[in-house]
Amino acid sequence: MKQQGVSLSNKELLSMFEKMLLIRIFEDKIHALFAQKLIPGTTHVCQGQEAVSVGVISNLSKEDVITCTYRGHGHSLAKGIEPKKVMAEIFGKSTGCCKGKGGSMHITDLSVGALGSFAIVGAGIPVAAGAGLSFKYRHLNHAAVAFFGDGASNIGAFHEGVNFASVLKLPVVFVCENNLYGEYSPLMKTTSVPNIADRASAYGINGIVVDGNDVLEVYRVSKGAIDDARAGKGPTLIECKTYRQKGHSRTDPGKYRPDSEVREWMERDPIRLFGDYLRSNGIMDRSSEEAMSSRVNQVVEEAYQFALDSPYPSENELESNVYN
Amino acid sequence: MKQQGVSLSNKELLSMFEKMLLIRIFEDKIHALFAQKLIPGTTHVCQGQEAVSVGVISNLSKEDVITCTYRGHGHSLAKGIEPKKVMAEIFGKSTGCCKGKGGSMHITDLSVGALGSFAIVGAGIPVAAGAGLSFKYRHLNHAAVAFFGDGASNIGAFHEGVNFASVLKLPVVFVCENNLYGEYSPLMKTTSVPNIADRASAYGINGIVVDGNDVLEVYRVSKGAIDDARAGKGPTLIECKTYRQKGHSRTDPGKYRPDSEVREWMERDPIRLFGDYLRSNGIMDRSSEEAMSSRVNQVVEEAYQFALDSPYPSENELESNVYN
Amino acid sequence: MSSKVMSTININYRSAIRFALREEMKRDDRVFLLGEDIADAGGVFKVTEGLLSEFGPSRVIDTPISETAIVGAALGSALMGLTPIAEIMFSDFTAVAMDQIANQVAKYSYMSGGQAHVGVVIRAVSGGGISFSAQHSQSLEAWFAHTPGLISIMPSNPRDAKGLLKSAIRCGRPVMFFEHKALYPMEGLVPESEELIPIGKSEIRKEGEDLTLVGASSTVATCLEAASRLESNGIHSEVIDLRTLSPLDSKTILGSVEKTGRLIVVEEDVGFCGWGAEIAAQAADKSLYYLKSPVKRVSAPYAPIPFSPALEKMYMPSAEKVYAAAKLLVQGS
Amino acid sequence: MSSKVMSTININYRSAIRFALREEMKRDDRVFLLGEDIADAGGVFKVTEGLLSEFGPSRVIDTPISETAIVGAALGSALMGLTPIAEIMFSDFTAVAMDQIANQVAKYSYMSGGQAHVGVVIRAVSGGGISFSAQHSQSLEAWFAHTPGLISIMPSNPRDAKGLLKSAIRCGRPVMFFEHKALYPMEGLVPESEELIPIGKSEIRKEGEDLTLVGASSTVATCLEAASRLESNGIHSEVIDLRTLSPLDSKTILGSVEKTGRLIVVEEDVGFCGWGAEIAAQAADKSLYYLKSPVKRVSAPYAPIPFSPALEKMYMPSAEKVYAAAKLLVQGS
Ligand SMILES: Cc1ncc(C[n+]2csc(CCOP(=O)(O)OP(=O)(O)O)c2C)c(N)n1
Ligand SMILES: Cc1ncc(C[n+]2csc(CCOP(=O)(O)OP(=O)(O)O)c2C)c(N)n1
Ligand SMILES: [Mg+2]
Ligand SMILES: [Mg+2]
Repeated sequence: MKQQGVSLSNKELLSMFEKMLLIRIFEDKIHALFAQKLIPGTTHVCQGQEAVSVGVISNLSKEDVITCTYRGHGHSLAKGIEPKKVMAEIFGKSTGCCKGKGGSMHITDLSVGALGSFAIVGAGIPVAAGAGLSFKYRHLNHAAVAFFGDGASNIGAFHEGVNFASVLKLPVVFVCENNLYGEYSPLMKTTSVPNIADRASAYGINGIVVDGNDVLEVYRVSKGAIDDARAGKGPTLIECKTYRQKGHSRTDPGKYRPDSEVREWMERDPIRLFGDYLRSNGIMDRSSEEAMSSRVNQVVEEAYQFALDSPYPSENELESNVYN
Repeated sequence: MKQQGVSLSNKELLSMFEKMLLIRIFEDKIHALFAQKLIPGTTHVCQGQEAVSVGVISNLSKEDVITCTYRGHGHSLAKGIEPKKVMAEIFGKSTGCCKGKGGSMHITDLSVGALGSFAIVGAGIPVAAGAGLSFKYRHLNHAAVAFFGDGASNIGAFHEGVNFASVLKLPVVFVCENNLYGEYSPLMKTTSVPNIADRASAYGINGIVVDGNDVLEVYRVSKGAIDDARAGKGPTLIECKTYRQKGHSRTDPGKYRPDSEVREWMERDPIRLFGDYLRSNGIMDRSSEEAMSSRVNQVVEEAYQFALDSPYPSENELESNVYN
Repeated sequence: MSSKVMSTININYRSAIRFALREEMKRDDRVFLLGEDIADAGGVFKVTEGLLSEFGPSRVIDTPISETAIVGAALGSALMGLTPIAEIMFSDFTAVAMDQIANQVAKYSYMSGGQAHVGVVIRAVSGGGISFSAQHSQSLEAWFAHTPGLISIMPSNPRDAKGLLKSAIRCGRPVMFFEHKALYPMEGLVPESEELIPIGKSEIRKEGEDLTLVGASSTVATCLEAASRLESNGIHSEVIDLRTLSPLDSKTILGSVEKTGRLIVVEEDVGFCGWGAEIAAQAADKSLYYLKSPVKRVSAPYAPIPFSPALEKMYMPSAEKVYAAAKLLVQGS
Repeated sequence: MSSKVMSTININYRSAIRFALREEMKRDDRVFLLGEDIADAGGVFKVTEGLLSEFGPSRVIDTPISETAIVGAALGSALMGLTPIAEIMFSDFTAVAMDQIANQVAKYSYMSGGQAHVGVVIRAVSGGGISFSAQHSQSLEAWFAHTPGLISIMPSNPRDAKGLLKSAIRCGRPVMFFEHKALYPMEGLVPESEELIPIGKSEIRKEGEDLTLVGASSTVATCLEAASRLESNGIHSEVIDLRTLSPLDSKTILGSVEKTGRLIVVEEDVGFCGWGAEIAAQAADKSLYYLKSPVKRVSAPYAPIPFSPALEKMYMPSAEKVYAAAKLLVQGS
């Protein structure tokens, strides 16, 4: 890991690390709570993929926007939704970012530019293109980022959304998190190309493969693409090679994955890699790390308490918000 | 034009020419009848694109199948639907191949492997993949061919259908007839790549550009792809560069096209090119050409008379065939 | 319709829609159009003709043949505060964008706890009668009416088309605006001054005491024609133009049913599980004790739309069918 | 259900469906399965577990996440004489394949003048009650019932699930087979010997004279629970299990309504323009003079399905709601 072509201050680097830690600890908590049957419905956690959301979103301001998927807690936290609002939403409480009406698969907070978690595979992609269209329309140099999985690159909405953004030269970056699996199916079984980024050429745009567990690489590459988008050069497709450390959803243990594969990827844990980098470059020491860790733990515990203490939505919520 | 790597007997060559002539004269008749308001609904004629349907389909047997689009009279005739059944269908008569229930946009005859004209852009593509799947399933070395337009390559069904066939290695050939326009829009305005064949790489398959007005080239290239399909090597995407000599539909005069463009392409009329080749190589002389031409004219006139003389479907057809 | 004097112009349904688009685009520069062949070509039905030269290519956008992207992009731009008007060339093609329409656009507001006004207007060209076969002639309004979060509007005449489209553009909610292709040439008087026709209000086109005919879009004319023939037979029917299918103006409809005691719903759509069933069901619930005779529906049979003009004619609802049904209801034979 | 002695086994709804698939695949080697994660993983709901090892990868096919391709390929293979059974993991995802389902599969036979038996079975997992939010919990049966050319089946118990799925696979017509996710663990007796339950026939689950309750899929149990509570209050209700939504068994339903004079339709679906409206409308047409009180529908309110368990509970139909509505109908308060 190195800081090639990237100039981030120590403060910024530490803040990125803290974001990744927040996502990890948040997701670990969700995973445990779900296993204890304290969380209703389903959840899709993202441990192991923190470098993607944090690496990309660290390039964005509040005016820039993202769309993500049912596996969207990480992006939502990285984009700045308050952890307690995410947690309360996952519990279906009225204090959640969607008043408990959306849940884990639909985390949304327009006030920070998190346009939504889309639970239909691929559905967020054209929506991000539309947000990009609005920036171009208004001559704003903001960018829209669509996050989605490797499996999503097989669905029509991906094709149409990327092509649309390319034809209209919209300020959109398409970030594919290739975590090697779509649900229980290994990517290679259901996809006709080795790299999702290879599909970029079908739309006349750049496709870039990046190590998705190296947050600095993700930052660097996505910075280039986002800058291009802002500069009116149109979209880019970035493929981040990463790994879903847990199963697909709920309590799936992910037994269909070879042990060796899991082991190898655990060794390349993005937080471990980035932590090593920060420590070995003297940017983070044990005590600052511990302080950070306990701060983050506290944030997550507080979010949990907040969710627990919050009321469920009342009956008048049932038929409200159908239109707005 | 030359017969490179292609070994067709004179009889076969003449039969291909006759097919092209049949399509041309048939479509000219339809165009004229429509202008006279004798044909209900809408029609999409294919003059100028005859080399594609005839070039490709000359490689197919009756057991092989095709899907095509609303611009499907040519493919339907090339695949062997009787002209009078096509004509009667276009008139909405009970003797039509679909008993008058489908019309010009839905010409279908399963008995000759014409699985249908699909009026929703792209919809026939996955259906052809499914036919290919059935051949693989039954260990038959037949092939399925999907014909579609350049504009269709922008829709989700194209992406999903081609990817699906590639992942499952199905015996399907995807033939894009790039006639430079989707309705009234020039291709380059709505599509992000200069060659539709460039999209093949997004599916890990071969993409080939061919002169779609050179029937021998179309024959040769599609023969390779069809042979590959039969041999279990999976799908190919062939892009035939061609031109729609008439407007998009009905009486559209196509005024949005530059005169020079129209002129250039009229000079490269596929029937003229092939006729020149046959004459200059001594395969066809004036008298045999005239005989052929009058034969074809008679077939089309008879088809027209047949359609005129046929009855409309009776009331009991209204609610029959909902299931079969 | 109020009869106070106003200055009007005679224009067709197509122009009325174009006028609404133009006025709203002039009024509010967040309003823009996207769709296939709507800019250079002015639309397959020429509805948007001239708007490109007036508003330029950033506000009248030709798109690839990608209905999913069109609707998805409309949603994304609406979330950022714009008011996109997407054209779906034939409403049958809503099927290729159904996820974006029914799962994304329709549900966004609710799932997000009311965070956004989703001001997406989808203009979709519907209806049969011109031999365009089963994939270019459907009336699919019931699918959308059945999807909470979508407003469905079905104008029957130029004035309504204009006034309702303007309201749709301003309402900040997802709207399916169904334009009937056979009505495009229909002429009618439209006020010269701005008129906003309220969403969710039906209109009584003709008063009567003997029975209630409910139509929408193309079938309003069918009802009126039947009504005038019934009138010569001494049967006085009330004709209601739905205007908005969802939200439904149950009050006006049931009020009329309670007055007349008889109801026939006339829809171009397939009857089975269509919107006529909803109206009949509401009558059977709320107005049962007023009903003097069975509630009838004149709708398309359970079959796709046939191409052949001979069959299509039998397929469509007609004044004759309505007349026959009404006579039977009122006179018992 | 006939009470003649037969040898039965107790299995759940999920296994019953698996048994039907296995038996039909054994019987006819043209029958095959395709869908996402159905082979190696045995399906998200484990319905197809074990079938890969029994029938091999050519007959149990894992596909890309491409519902349009899945349904389109099913159609293509059916035209060539195979019998594909496509799994749509959540019926909400039918929206991304709506064109193939509603415009291609449903209309192929008609548009081609009856050239093919389109033997496509689409298994789709429907329904709410487990906090899967608005895009994984819907009951969209009315969309398909409204689309001529599709059979829609909604089994309420293991025996029906097995016997109806077997009939669906053999019928050579396009079938939407809705499996309710909350019913998968439901146990019940299923005959050991082969049973084909006819498509298009409802079943009277309980007889009664005071009112008719019509349910389908999950709401049959709701109706039965309400019925037993009503029974303790001296109200004898008849409970009809729809089994097949389209074609609808109007004869059985209206026969019951004409006997009891009262009707409540109980659907999990949104009420507005739902299938309950169709049944109510048929009653208001054909059985009007038998009706003693308003026709009621207990259905979902006009809103997407909320995530929060607290709200979802209010959203769903329940025995309590049915009970309350029935008491009001019969006793007037
Ligand atoms: C249209 C659609 N089809 C199927 C699903 C069910 N599904 C949910 S997640 C998933 C796998 C997606 O894989 P990928 O895109 O790689 O994302 P990941 O879960 O790995 O982040 C599937 C098939 C869905 N939500 N939407
Ligand atoms: C999904 C869908 N969207 C739009 C249309 C309307 N439409 C019919 S033909 C056409 C243009 C298609 O262009 P192309 O694929 O190049 O085929 P060509 O007509 O040139 O043969 C369009 C947009 C349609 N039939 N289906
Ligand atoms: Mg993945
Ligand atoms: Mg074209």
